[in-house]
Amino acid sequence: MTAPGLHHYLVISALLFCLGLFGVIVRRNILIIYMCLELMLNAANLALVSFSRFNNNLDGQVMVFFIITVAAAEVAVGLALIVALYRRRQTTDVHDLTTMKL
Amino acid sequence: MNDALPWPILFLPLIAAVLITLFTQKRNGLSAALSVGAIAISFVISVILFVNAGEAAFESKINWLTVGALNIDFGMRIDSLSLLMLLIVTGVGSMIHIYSVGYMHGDPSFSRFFACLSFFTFSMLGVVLSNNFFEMFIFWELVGVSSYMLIGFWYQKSSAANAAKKAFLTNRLGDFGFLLGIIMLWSITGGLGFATLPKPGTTATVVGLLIFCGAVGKSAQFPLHVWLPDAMEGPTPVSALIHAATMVAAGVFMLCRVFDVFSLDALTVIAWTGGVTALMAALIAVQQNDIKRILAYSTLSQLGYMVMAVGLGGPPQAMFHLTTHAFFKALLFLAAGSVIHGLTNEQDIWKMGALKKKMPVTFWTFLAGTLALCGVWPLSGFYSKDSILAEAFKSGHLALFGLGVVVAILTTFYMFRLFFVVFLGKEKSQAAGHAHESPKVMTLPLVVLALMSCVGGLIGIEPFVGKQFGMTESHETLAIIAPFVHAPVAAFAGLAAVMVGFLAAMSLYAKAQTDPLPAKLQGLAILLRDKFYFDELYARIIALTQDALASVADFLDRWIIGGLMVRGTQGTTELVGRAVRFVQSGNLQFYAFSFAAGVAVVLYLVLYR
Amino acid sequence: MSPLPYIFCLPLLAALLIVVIPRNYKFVIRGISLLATFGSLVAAITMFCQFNGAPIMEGGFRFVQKISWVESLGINYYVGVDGINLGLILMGAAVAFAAVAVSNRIQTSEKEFYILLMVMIGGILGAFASLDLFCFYFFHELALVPTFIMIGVWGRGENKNFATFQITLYLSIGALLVLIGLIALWLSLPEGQRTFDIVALTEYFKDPAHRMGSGAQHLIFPLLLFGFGILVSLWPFHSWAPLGYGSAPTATAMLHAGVLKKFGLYGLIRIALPFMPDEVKSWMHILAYLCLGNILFCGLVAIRQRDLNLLIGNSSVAHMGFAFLGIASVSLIGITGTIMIMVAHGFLAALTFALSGYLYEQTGTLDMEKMGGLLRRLPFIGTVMIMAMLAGCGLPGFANFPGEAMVLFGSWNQFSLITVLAVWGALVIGGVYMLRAIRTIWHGDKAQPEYADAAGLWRKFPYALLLAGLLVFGCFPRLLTDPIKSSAEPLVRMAAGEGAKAVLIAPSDDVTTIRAATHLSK
Amino acid sequence: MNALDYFFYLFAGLTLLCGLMVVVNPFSRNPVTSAMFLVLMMVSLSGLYVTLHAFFLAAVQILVYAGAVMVLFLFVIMLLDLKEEEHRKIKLATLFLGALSVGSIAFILVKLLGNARLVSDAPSAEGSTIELGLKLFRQYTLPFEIVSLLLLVAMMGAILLSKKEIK
Repeated sequence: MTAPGLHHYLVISALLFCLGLFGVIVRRNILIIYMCLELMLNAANLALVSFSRFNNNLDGQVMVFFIITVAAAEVAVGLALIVALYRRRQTTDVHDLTTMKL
Repeated sequence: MNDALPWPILFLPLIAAVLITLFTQKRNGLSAALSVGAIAISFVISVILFVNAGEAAFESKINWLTVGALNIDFGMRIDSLSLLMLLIVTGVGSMIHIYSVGYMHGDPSFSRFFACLSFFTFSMLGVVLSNNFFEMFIFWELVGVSSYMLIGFWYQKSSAANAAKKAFLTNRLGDFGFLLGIIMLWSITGGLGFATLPKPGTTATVVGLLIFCGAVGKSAQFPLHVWLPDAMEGPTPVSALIHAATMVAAGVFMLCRVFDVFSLDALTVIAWTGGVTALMAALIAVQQNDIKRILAYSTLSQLGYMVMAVGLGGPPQAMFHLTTHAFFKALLFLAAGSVIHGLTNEQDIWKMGALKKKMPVTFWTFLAGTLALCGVWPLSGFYSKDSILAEAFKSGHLALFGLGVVVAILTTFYMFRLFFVVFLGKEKSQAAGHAHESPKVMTLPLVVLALMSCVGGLIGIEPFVGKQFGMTESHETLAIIAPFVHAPVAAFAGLAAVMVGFLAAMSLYAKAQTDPLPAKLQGLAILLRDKFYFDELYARIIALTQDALASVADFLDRWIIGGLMVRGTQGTTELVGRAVRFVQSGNLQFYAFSFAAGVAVVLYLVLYR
Repeated sequence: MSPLPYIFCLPLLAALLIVVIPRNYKFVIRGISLLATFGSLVAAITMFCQFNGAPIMEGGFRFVQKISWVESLGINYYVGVDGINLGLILMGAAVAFAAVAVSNRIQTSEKEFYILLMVMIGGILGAFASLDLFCFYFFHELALVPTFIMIGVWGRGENKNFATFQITLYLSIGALLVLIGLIALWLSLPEGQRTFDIVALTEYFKDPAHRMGSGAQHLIFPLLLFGFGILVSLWPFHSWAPLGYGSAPTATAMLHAGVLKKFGLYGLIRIALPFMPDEVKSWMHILAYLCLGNILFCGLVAIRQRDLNLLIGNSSVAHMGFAFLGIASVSLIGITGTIMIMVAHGFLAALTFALSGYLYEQTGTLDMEKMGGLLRRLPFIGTVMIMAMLAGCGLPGFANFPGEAMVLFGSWNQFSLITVLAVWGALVIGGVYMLRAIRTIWHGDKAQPEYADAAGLWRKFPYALLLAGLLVFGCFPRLLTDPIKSSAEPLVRMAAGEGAKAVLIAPSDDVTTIRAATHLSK
Repeated sequence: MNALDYFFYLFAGLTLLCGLMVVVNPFSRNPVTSAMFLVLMMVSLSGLYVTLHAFFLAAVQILVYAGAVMVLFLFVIMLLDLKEEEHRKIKLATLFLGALSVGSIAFILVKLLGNARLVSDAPSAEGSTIELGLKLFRQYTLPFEIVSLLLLVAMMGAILLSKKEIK
């Protein structure tokens, strides 16, 4: 097993990203979909950090830092939406939530 | 002074027609006076012109339309040919105008009749006086329209309306050929006058034949003859004026006017068309029972004679026969009219009989007309028909000569059949019983026309017209016996034909109460009575071509263009709209999937191709 | 002040005036519109009479007025008259007056109707008078839009909506193509000469050095040809015409079929033909075959029609076929014939639609089978309609005949077979459906209830006016052909390109050309 | 291959496994289990950051992500007290199509990134807190302020959205 180079990390992040995407497409519970979104976000973070590590500047890591804060904000608003949605429709199954009008 | 004269001749009837339609619709007397006055003055002026007509033919014209190389004049051309035709049209026309004052008395649209009559006279004079092809075509169509209005005068009668439509459309067919001929002539020679001659060759023959089409349409020659018998739906003076004396003669006049346009083989075609029409019409006339239809078919056959004469290279003979024919045929029609008038609109000859005593004037004038038509020796018909037969014999067309003689026999046969059944024998219905003689205003023209048809052969019409066509031989011998001296064969053949016809008619019809002929030759008689089924044939041809084509076009228009292209585009856009709507289904997973699929495709395209 | 601006400004001013008047003064509204159109008619007649005397400005135009509007783009209000649009404007004014006089039967919301009518009339007359491409197009749109609204709101018949939808779609596409063509034309000019002024353009394109690039020509000409073709119901794009006129109110049908449709032909003659000569040569054969479709196809369809308006609509499309044949022949005689037909057909279509409107109003139906033997009940309308229908099938004495004759004479050398079929279409097919219509409507012995004939001089005047137009130009065609000839000659010479000599004179090649030429020079 | 390298493979494997568990949860349909696996995934990810010498980020990852975000998730799941989802049949079509498209993306990315070679192969950036802080407050001060504003907006949004339902 060779020392982990940049491409190893990138492959891992690609796989993680595809896992997240697969989750979003297949799963039916909106919360799970939301988690998979987080998964995809973290995949992106991993790629950024590995690039900053191998290209020898820290911008990548600052970028990740910002991404994390944005992700946090996003989760907050997202979950609030899901709660409101659940309170109105009493379901979290994606197939029931097909009309824009609540 | 001379060249200003023809203009009033032409425009007086038009002014009369316009005045009647616009102002004097209500006052019958005034409109009759206007119309008769107009044609009478024209007749007087044409007599003046005839009297001091010098040798030179003169023209006066104004420019009607000139664009690029197309310049069309509107002019008058006076020469012996048009002078003769002027005299016929205005002379016989006046007789008929006077006659119809009596005949149409009491008709609700009396003044409209006279307006149409004057308009017809205007267009007929236009044809006679025009000096170039295009102007002649204009008046050709106007004559067609006026005959349409006159035939369809009693438009309430659906049969009259159909007959009018049929007449006009058949004339239009003829005009189609005529206009094409004019366009071709113009494109070859660049000019439209009668003097412009195309270089001899196949195109010249084609042009000649196309122009002949016009005459075929107007003079009801063989293929386009179906409209003339139906044109009898119009009032009798109309039949007399249009379908005996003037309009149908326009075709023959036109052939004579443009005679040098025709190449030799065009002339043979013309001769044979004339011959075939003459024979066919005479055959049909034998089995007709309506008095006016018999006269109509006899006109057809006489016209065939004239066209044959032109085809044989003899415009003077044709014009001579045309003149004499105008007199006695107008006479016959008017006499028939007075018979119908007397028997209160009865037209079937088998319901008449023994009118000799009740209508003496009509009887004698009718007899004179019949004798003239059959070609009995001293009367005008003999001289004109004989000159045609002599021309045929002299120029070696023996087949046509034989055909002419056969037609002469048939003519005498059906005319005397008519004469015996109508005037002699016993009354065949009570209407015939209390028939009464027509009033003076109707019988006077009969007498005048009877005189003209007796003396017409001797007043030298042929030489008068002949000098324009290079006829030079002078007549030393007395005019009355000239034919026997010059062309004895033709003269005696003619007389023999008359005798044969007369004997056959007398034996069959002198005492006949019903028509014996169908018993003798069943199949042929029915064929003749139904006019060789031309009408049904044409109806089917039209149904086949015109209506079928029209319905195909309508189908195409309605479905292909209307449906396919318009509704098609509308339909496809709607379809596309519905398809796109399906994508916006609101299903989250579907969106995610399409997103992923999109990314996959883009990545593949960008990275691997 | 030359009479020209009065002709199209009066109706527009009337439209503005009517806006102010309250709705229930029906009589005042109608009075104003009658007055305005009568004024423009008088102005048109005076202009027609003074035409020969008037001073000739550059480009052979008279009564010229030029006020610059948008310098940067080269757009200016530029109006003028020459032989070609003289007859059209006179006919337009006459038809407009007759249309207003005839539309006294509109009961619902007259105010809007008359405003739209006035705008339409102003637009039509302005379009024919303007010598600036931009105004030319602007006035045409000004006239086109009210047509759609009028057919949509005041139309009649059961498929009115479909007809409105179709006519709007077709004409907007046509107008769009023309717009693209015009802009492409404007862009194809070199930087310095960019202008919308037609006179300057003709001057510019006159000398061969400025010949437009074949690439540009290759693109612009089809656009203009098919754009104008759609506006004038060229054969494959004609299905909007009969349907649209069938369900249009009388006034709109008269104005559109009679006058607005001629805009396309006028545009072709004025703009498309002279500016792109080499394109003309390659497209004219196609146009000839298409107009053959017009004449024969629509003629045959007309034979099968039962509805009177559809019959008239189809026959007017057939007449347009002749106009196109004249253009396709690209000869002086052909094009003069086309312009003559445009004027004659204007009077004819207006007259026939006015009469069919009257018939519809009296009998309540346009189905010819239900009518019959009407001549007894409606003698005046009957005689005028019979004369109009006979004029329709090309009877001499009416203006259509000289027009069609010139087109046939002009197009014989180019397309002899097509001319033969065109003559067949004109004389026989035209005769058949017109006479069949006369036979079923007027003659015959069907009992008909009591209908009120057009009594009184005032009621008869519009019909008499249009019939007079037909008869005057029918008997004295030189009134029209001389002005047309003198101003069409330069355009045809440009359109015909190199072979100007032979084409212009039109008869066949050999000796006749020289002899004919001497005719011309004499 | 020194000891650190083994840690990479360990953490990478762990991350992928937990990620898979979040998505395809064989144990139970209850979202809580997926949330738990997500937390595990976060932790293993921060381990990966450590192998990349991004120590500050590793800490932040655990603190913010695993700590705050996942807690929020669990909080919401508990709030909605989701019962076991009734077992709806898995629509094979979506499963297959999803797998197909994601598989093709994964295949392309892995094939591509697999042979991505860096020019200079010397990994050298040290992600200690000091450098990161210096960079953050020197070069990226403006984005830093904007992010704080973003958080404020997020908070207000969340409050407004989850207020009692206004009829």
